[in-house]
Amino acid sequence: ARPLTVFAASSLTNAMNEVAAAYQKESNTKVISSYAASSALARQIASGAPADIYIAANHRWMDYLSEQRSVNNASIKPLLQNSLALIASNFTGTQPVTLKSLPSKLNNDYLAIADPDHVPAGIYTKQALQSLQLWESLKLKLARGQNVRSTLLLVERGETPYGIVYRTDAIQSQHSRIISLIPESLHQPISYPIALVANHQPEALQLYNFLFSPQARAIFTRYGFIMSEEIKADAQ
Amino acid sequence: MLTIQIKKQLGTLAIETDIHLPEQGITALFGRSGSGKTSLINLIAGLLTPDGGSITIGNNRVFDSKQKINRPPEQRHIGYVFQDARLFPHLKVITNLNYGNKEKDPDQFKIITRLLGIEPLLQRYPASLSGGEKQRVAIGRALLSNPSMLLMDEPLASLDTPRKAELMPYLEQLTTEVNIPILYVSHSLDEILRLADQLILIDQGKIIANGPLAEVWSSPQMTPWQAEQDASVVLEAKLSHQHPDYAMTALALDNNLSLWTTRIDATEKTPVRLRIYAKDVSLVKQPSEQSSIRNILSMTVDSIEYSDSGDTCLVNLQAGRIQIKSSITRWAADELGLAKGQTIFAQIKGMSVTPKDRVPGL
Amino acid sequence: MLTIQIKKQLGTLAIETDIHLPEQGITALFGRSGSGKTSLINLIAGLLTPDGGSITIGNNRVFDSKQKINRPPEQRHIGYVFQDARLFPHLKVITNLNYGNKEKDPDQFKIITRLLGIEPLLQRYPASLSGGEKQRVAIGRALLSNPSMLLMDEPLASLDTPRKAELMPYLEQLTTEVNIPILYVSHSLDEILRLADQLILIDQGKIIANGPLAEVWSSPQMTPWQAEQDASVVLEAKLSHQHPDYAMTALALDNNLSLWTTRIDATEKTPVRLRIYAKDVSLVKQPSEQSSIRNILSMTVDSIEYSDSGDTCLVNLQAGRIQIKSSITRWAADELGLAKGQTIFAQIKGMSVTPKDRVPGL
Amino acid sequence: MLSEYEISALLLSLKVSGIAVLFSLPPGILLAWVLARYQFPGKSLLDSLIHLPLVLPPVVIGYLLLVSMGKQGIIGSALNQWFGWSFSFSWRGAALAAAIVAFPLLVKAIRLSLENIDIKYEQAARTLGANPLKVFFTISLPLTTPGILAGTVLAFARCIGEFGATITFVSNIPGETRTLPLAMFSFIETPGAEAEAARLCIIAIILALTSLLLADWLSKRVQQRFSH
Amino acid sequence: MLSEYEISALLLSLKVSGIAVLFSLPPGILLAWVLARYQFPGKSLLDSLIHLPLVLPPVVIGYLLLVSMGKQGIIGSALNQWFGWSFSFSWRGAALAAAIVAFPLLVKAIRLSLENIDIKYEQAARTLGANPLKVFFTISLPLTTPGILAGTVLAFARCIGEFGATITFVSNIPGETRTLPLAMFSFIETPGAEAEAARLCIIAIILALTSLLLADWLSKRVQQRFSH
Ligand SMILES: Nc1ncnc2c1ncn2[C@@H]1O[C@H](COP(=O)(O)OP(=O)(O)OP(=O)(O)O)[C@@H](O)[C@H]1O
Ligand SMILES: Nc1ncnc2c1ncn2[C@@H]1O[C@H](COP(=O)(O)OP(=O)(O)OP(=O)(O)O)[C@@H](O)[C@H]1O
Ligand code: MOO
Ligand SMILES: [Mg+2]
Ligand SMILES: [Mg+2]
Repeated sequence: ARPLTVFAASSLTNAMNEVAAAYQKESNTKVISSYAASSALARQIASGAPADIYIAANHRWMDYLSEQRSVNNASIKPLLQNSLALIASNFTGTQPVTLKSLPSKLNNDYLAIADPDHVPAGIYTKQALQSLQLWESLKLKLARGQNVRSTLLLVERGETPYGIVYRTDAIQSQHSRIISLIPESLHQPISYPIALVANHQPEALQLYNFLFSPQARAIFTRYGFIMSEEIKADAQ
Repeated sequence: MLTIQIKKQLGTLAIETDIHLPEQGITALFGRSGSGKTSLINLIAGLLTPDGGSITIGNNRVFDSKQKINRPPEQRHIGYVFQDARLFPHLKVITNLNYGNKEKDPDQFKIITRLLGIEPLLQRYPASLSGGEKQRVAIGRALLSNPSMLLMDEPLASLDTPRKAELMPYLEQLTTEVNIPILYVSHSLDEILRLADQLILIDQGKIIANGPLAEVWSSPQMTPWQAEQDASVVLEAKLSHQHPDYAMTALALDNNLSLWTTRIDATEKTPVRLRIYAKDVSLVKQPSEQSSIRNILSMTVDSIEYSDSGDTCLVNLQAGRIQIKSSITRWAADELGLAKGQTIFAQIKGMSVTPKDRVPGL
Repeated sequence: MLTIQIKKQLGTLAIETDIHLPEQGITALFGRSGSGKTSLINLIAGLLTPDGGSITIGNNRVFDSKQKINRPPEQRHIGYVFQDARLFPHLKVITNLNYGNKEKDPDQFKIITRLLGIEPLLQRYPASLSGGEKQRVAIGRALLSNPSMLLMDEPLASLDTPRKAELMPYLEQLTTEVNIPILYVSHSLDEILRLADQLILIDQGKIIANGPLAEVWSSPQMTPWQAEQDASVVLEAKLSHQHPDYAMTALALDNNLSLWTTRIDATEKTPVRLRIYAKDVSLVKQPSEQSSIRNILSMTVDSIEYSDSGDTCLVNLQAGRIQIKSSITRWAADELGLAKGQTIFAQIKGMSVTPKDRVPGL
Repeated sequence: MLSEYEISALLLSLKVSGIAVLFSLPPGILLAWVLARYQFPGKSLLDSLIHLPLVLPPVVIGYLLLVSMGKQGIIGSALNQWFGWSFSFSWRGAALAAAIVAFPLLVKAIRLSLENIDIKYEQAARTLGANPLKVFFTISLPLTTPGILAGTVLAFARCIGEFGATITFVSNIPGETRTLPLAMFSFIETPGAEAEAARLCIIAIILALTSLLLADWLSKRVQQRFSH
Repeated sequence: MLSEYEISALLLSLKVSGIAVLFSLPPGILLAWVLARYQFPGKSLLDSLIHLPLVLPPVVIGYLLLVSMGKQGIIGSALNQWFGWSFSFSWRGAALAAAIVAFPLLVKAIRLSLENIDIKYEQAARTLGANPLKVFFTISLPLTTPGILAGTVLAFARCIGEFGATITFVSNIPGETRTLPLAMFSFIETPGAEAEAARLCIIAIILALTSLLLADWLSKRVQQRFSH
């Protein structure tokens, strides 16, 4: 049979690689992962891709697949959560900024965010800015990245002094620094839903469960993700 | 029979022909530069499509605008030697030669390459050949494709004199050996005279004269082509007998007149063609007793044409149905007191003779 | 003075020359197809680079391998008429003509286009021109660039006879009018004889003869080129006087011998060149009293060369330092009982004459 | 020197690009010839169609491929039913995507060469009894060799660099569809993996460079033959 | 008929692609000429460099552009200091990205044409006293017109389709850098927005098609002139 295949949003690349390696070691089952935009992966699964597990970066594409009955509806669960961070480029001076003072600090510069039209991170960013009544004043000063990585890159290269990206990416960035985390109350929860693909191999269930195990959790946490159960636990 | 009955407009030039050619022998196509010679043979070869009309080669109707027949070039079995050689640059000479050669007769290949002096070139690529070398290979290539008709567009123009002289007899033989008609474009009257049986004169796309060479040669349409110094007559004769001691042959003209020429190896009665230049004919009232000139004919002065400048004149002489011309100075004409009807001796110093045994029509 | 002292290896052909040409007049370059004529003029024009040696045009050293001089073609002021016309396909004829024309003298333009018969073509594009039309435009283009030397690679090969005859006198004039040397590649001995002052014979890349035309003409290197029927002598003479009544001119040869020719419009003492074909010379023991032949010279038989077949012979005749040849049949020779030392009358029926007043060297 | 991961991506890129170009050549040459030599109604349309993959962003091409050639696609399902061919999520799909993206370059280069061959050679061949097919194979095709080589390298290089259409059509599956650019993408997506991405970048460059030099050398050899 | 959003993207695409091709032409023709006519050490290297943008995935090119031509990039900061030029987040940056991606196509098409022009015309021009520069402008360049047109369309089409390098280098700013492909991408990434994406797709196709037909027509006119 073909190896177990995980289709995962590309922002999960290194965390997922490590988790897969750990699982492989433990269960002696080969796991391969395909990383691409959640949208591309969803369309591929809809057209019959040989995937067993799908991890999306937001609910829109998971909903799309569940409508198409391409995933096992019962298996849809939030796996991870993330939060947003305001970051500054290492090229930017160290004068104090906050989200609220951003519009006045930008002058002729842009604020890098993921594209609010379709990239999940961008959609959450937009919600947060709207909650803070900053959207209208910043709308025309946005450099929209095609994904979180290219948004981060704009900040790292000093093209924009500031940017808003996932905390997970911000933590690992060598060329930018986190100014502040954006309160999760300002936007819908950022969750990465997981599902078993409709025609998954039987062994996939085991991997699915492993992804929720403490061993996997340790890895995900190391990369800055928050396990969904923790959040729920915290809330309780 | 080869019938070419076509129209074609090319820019400002309108080509319009209605000609029939014998299915044997060489037909020369002659005309000014730009008169449409190349265009005409392109039409025959199928490289240009006529606007209307028909072309028939033997029994093979290759083009007919009414019946919507238009055979592609490769089905016309026409060999074409182009004005530019058009050797395939990526193929060696030997491969070029064999491109259209389906039978691959090694003897024929040897004969043709030797004759054209291209044996040492076989392994070379066309780019390194000189202009003349290229043209020789192109002639060989067309010959080796065993065509049922050959079109040649000034094939000798880029050859040097010895090669030309060498190739000539082969081209002459060509029609006797292979029974195919050749349409031969040339600017050289000498070449035409040696090779052609038929002559087509083309001017501005129209055929202005067409027929056996001797006929067209003496037609008024030909006059502009013959410079005064090249004025000549073409006569048809038959081989009469050989000289017992010397390598000379007597030729019988129409009316018991006879001329000596250097020996022709042919049987009696073989038809031959003579060209006698007016400048080779001198006139005397009384022939010398001992002269190196073998041919001295008693003739009657028919007319005297003075040149435009009036310094020289062309004397038309007659003996029975035979006419020749003599070109002399006015001074000599005055001294001889030439007048129409006068009898005088014509000394013919030289002539060119071509055996015409192959020509059925003449 | 034009000095060409170069070496160049081209495939198997090694070109090696060491020649000096006068800086005026026409020099013909003559040799077999593939002997390296085109390559040699390409070397002079700067389109090929010699392996070593030097080329000097006038005072202008355009190439010197030791001094590392190698002027690009555009700085050599050399006009080049190519074997293929090489008209620029995207430019109209008129623009082609003016491409190298810096002075834009409208008179010169008119004269040259009229002469070449290309006035009606000015607004056309080269692709629609016939082979001859193209070549005429190419000649015009080179002339209009006012070069200080002209290279012509078989420029007349694709022209028809009337155009050739029309162009000839102009090319003849060219050297008197513009004071530039012309190097002229041709396969036609007639052309060379009419045009050239100097003759270079090239064989397999080597210059085998080089010098004034008359000299090279009678050199043994020339023999293979002159078919028996074309055997001729070239004589230098001076204009003696004009005939009072007829348009005839007397020419004085070296030793009081004199010949009549059709009138030449030139002053006394003008040097002229004569070509007398052996086939135009007939021999008589006693001249006719009244003959159309104007030139009858008493000469001595110097030697008799029988042809390979033995059917004809070439009689070398002498009168003082003047030598002429007569080609007659063996039969006639036997009848005349020709022997060395015998006195006989040579009747010269025709000759070609070129005024040579422009040639300093001759 | 190269990691297993790199070797696998390199070999896959070679296979995918090689097969893509190889299979594009016959239809590419044919189309180039038809476009260069014949006039027919709809010629401009055909020409435009061939250029399409150039105009559309590769991601769109990948999407269209997924829709049409995927398992559920109109063409894809037919091909699968009739011939048992499947492009879905296999290196064959990657080759298809690469071939489609590179096709306009291939055709254009060959067509340009063909248009510059003087038809006088083709005419001469026909008078020697060769039908258009023989003329094509013995005259036009060999004379176009430099153009075909140029087109091949151009297309090969484009195939090596193809990313958007591939990842959208056949996903990013290690060993099957993860070619050099997709591997590069995976590293770029990983913070701090710039060095690994750069290594892959250099491998791709060397690969393309080698093929370029090879084609150059071949082309020179061919042209030298024409002129000796 | 077209929404404001579509018109803005269309006009921007036209501007960006037009400027990109226009500015690429002079260096492209020059490089093609040098590569076609001269032999020099490092020629293969130069040739390879020109091909590079073809081999690398556009996203990587965008990344490299950002590193070198961005505000803090080595070249970018110098240009900004000395000339006040800035490519960051402006349509100029989009044009630069498009130009670089399309450059190899432009050069290759022109070079192929130049290589097929018989040097005998250039030789003839030189014997008529024209220096290499005059020869280039009066003979080689006009004779290459069909090739230049072909290269221009090819490059223009490629520019119209350019996505990865643009979005990485200058991001996706409406009215400034959101060209047709970037607009298209947003829709494709949104579930259920396929129809909008298709509309943009068709606009891009029509744009490229029009330029193609225009070039075809121009090319025919030029070649007709040569043969009348
Ligand atoms: N496609 C065309 N469009 C316009 N005019 C043309 C075209 N093809 C040929 N011509 C014209 O037709 C005439 C005949 O050309 P052609 O080549 O047949 O002449 P030719 O008799 O072979 O001349 P030459 O002896 O110089 O080779 C020329 O004046 C030429 O300009
Ligand atoms: N690049 C080359 N490589 C090898 N051989 C060459 C090259 N160029 C010319 N040759 C050879 O040099 C010889 C001379 O060629 P060239 O064109 O100079 O002759 P030509 O005297 O002009 O002949 P023609 O009278 O036929 O035009 C030919 O045999 C040709 O094959
Ligand atoms: O990993 Mo994503 O789908 O580009 O946010
Ligand atoms: Mg012609
Ligand atoms: Mg030559």
